Amino acid sequence: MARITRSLDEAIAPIADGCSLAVPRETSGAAMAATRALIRRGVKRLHLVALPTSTLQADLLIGAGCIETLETSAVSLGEFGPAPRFTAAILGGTIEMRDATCPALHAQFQAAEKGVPFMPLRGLIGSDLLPHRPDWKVVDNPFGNNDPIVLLPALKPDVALFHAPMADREGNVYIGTQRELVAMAHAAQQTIVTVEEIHGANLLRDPLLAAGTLPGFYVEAVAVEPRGAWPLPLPDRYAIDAAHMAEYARLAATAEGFAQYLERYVYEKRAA
Amino acid sequence: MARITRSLDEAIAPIADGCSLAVPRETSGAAMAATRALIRRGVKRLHLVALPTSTLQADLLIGAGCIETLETSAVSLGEFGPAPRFTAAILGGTIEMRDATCPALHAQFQAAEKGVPFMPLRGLIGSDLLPHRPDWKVVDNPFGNNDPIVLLPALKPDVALFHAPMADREGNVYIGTQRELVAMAHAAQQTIVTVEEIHGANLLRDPLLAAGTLPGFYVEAVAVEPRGAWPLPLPDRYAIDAAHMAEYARLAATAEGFAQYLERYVYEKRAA
Amino acid sequence: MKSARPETFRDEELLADVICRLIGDARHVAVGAASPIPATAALLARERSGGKPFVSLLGSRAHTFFTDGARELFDCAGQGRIDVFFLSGGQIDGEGNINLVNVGDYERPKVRFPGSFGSAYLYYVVPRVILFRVGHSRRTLVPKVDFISAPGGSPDNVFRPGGPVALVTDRCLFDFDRARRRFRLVSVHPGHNLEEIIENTGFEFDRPSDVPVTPAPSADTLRLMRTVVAPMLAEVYPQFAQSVFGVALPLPTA
Amino acid sequence: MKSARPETFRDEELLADVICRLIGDARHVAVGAASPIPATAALLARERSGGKPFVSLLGSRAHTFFTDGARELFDCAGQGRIDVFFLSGGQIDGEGNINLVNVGDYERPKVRFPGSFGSAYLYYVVPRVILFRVGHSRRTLVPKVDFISAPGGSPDNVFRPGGPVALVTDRCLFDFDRARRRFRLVSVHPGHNLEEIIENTGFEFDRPSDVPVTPAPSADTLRLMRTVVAPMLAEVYPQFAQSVFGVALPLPTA
Repeated sequence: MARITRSLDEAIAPIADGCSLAVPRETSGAAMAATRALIRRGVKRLHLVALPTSTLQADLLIGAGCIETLETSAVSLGEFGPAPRFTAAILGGTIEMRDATCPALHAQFQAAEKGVPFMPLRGLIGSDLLPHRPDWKVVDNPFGNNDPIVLLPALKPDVALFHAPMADREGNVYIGTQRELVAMAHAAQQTIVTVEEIHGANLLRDPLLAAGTLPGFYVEAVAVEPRGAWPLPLPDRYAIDAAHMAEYARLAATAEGFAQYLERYVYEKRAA
Repeated sequence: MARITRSLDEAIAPIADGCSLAVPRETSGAAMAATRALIRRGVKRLHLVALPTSTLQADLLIGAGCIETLETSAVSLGEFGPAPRFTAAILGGTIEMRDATCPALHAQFQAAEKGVPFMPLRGLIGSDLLPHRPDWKVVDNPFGNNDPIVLLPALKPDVALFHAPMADREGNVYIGTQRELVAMAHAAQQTIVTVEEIHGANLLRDPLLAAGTLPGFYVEAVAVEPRGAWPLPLPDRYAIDAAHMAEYARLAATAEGFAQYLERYVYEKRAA
Repeated sequence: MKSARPETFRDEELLADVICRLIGDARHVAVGAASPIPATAALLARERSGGKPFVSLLGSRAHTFFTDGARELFDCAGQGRIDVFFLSGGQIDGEGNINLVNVGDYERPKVRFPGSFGSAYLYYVVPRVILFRVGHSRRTLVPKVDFISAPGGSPDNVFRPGGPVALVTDRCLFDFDRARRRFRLVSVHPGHNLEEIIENTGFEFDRPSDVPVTPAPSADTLRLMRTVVAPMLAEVYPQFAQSVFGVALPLPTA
Repeated sequence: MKSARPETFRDEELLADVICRLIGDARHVAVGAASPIPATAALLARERSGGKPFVSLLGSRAHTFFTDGARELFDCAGQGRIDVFFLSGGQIDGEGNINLVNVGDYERPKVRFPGSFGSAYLYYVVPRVILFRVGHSRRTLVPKVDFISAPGGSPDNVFRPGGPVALVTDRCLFDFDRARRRFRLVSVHPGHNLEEIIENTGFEFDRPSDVPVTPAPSADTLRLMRTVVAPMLAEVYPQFAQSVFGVALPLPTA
């Protein structure tokens, strides 16, 4: 089934108000150009699931008022400090937070990937995460003896969104060693990908490339966005834009500064 | 931690009498040279786990009297007919059979990979496999309502053994898209690999190769055995030796013919 | 009884054509191990419709998109992303139960088959499973299988989006009524007849008052199969491609 | 109070050296997010012993062997193949409980931290978890955490091969008695003293009658850290590598 790339705005069209949207950690390829396009479009009430953590991407979407529920294990700006809009939203009670822990999110996506209703996970018992997650259950391990274990429900997002180095015209996407993106796409109803560039030949026909390729079968749309992860890094392609991140951290510390940031870098469509 | 390759007999030394040994399906890289070496060494009472099926490899080991327990979803010679020594052993009651179904074995290895005691799986209920597998349990899905589901225990073999196109001197092994080999190595206590050749540079340093590489961290030993999957195929390298398979099917139809086969192709160390 | 049929196509070609029509407008057809005729049908369906459906042949490198190892077939089915799959059985009974394990008692079998493969899962989760069995006889199509690798139906409270839709044999085509768990004769292949079907089928089945003959494959279908599909089959089924379509065996070295 | 310490090394260098000694002869040390000083220590441990242990730095491409995506760290720990890991907390209490979530009530917090990361799993399954916290004060080292991201100990029937072995702060080193769930002061860093530790620690702890001073890093260790380890850190911790070791910031384009 031949597939064609779309414009960025066409590609992100399935990300509807109120949908659940899965995004990866900063170092696996965050679709930041797409994120800015979503903010410009004014998407609302997203249930954002960051697998397993997020940085600028979640903070921007929160600050721009796009998020109703946030499900992840941590949000910060890493070396650039706390995530200011995330912190403000939690303290202000303006988003619903579902605190998780990294391997729990991985297990929940894997449950959806396997078509099973839940996945067990060690740990967690005695953590205060548990009483705040009524969707997580403690059972007695049927293979043990007085051995409590947590069961986590499958997590099947409406849309998965990430940025990758390249795709081909069949929609096959090269993800390299970022294999949680495969689990994410398998788990999601639809997967939308932005890429640096189109690879001229079919990625699956080259055995070396195939080993790092998510098949186009799982991909709804691809949009070409060079430097589409900017200012975040893309593995093996470019590093984080530290100066920009420092500027963001400084501006986003206040609501006014954040509004300035949006004006300058999101609504004006300015990018590196 | 620098690693060195070993001779075939040194590499397979950890496969002790009575141990549980995991091997892959025919099309993912069966370590047939190593299998012949095990037979020559006279390994006994193996608990062979074929993920998820086997052909010549299981049939040879059964015929040579190396197997006490066989755990897999199917054994045949594919286009070359039934697996004669497997069939004879089952009808003669000389091996213990644990009949499985392919996704159950995958799930059991994944449970070991994740360090969880069990994994749920759909299907199975109403199959006669279930009453013959007391180690598989049916529970009521805690997230459902009157919704029975099977739980499968983690399967953690003593040794995983397979053949791959190449490894480097750090023990990193290129497995390409045969990713169940990764789950197998993660699940096993030790992993032993035979390869066609040694790749001169570190596989993990090349991002394209890294995407299809099992890290040497998980690998106990590597032995170089060119055409080490013969007469079975190796993906992207060589096809099955159909003439040899037909000869095997013919000879192995009787105990006497099988003994001739062993004499000619295993004890004489003759290979293509 | 085959003399009444014109010798312009082979049995395998007719069966692949029948299966191809059953595939219909699926998005994704997967074919498991040891299934050369279903593989022919799936590739034919893809060629007939210009690249739809996606086809995944187990054991193929060229005709599959899977890159996540041997488990992706099952994960993909669990996600509801496989529409059509094929299963067979050493025995198949009138309720659609299939037996890939043994004849006789499990502990002391009289005959042993290879094993259940993925049937005990895929039969439950793939919406449209096409059963396929050559050697249509009272030995293979039995009143009740000796071992249920996978049942033809399940109680209402068992998660089961999938199951059998049809049974294709070398003599005829049945479809399957899931609610009643019963086969119904749809058509008899050219050169065969109803009496022969009744005589050689170990289970009861429904049938229309007038049983049609299975249509022969068209010239165009035969051309596609022989010239386009056959060479593709040789990768996974070299013996079959050679004996049915005369494709030369591949060399053991690539 | 830092004037008593010779200015031949930086705080970060001392702490990395302390942690490096705690790592001991592990086979595999993994370092999570936002942990530049533990990362320095792990790389230092590897350099000191000629390539042992394996080191996995989260977020690094060069200093990790993981090829199975973001979940491999956790799977690897679940397999029992990670010997040492590092955790911190917005608050840490005297029972080894860590809080990475909030101060105050969860529903109406006064302070929000980033979140629990992988702590609610790794603290249970990694045999030797080293707690690390700069900003040693009664605000960070508290009698009881407001939110338990991960507990310092668990009941006997809870699967828990792992847990805390030590707490390294910018003032001192504690070890942890798992049976008693209690910290014990091991040494006070150069330039600090026992009275200051007591005054700035919100929980009770054991201590020897005579508290030693933490040994300063050797000249060889400092050389290794500055010349070999520091450039490696810049990939994941460019700001840290620049501010502590003067490594130039990488350009945003590769």
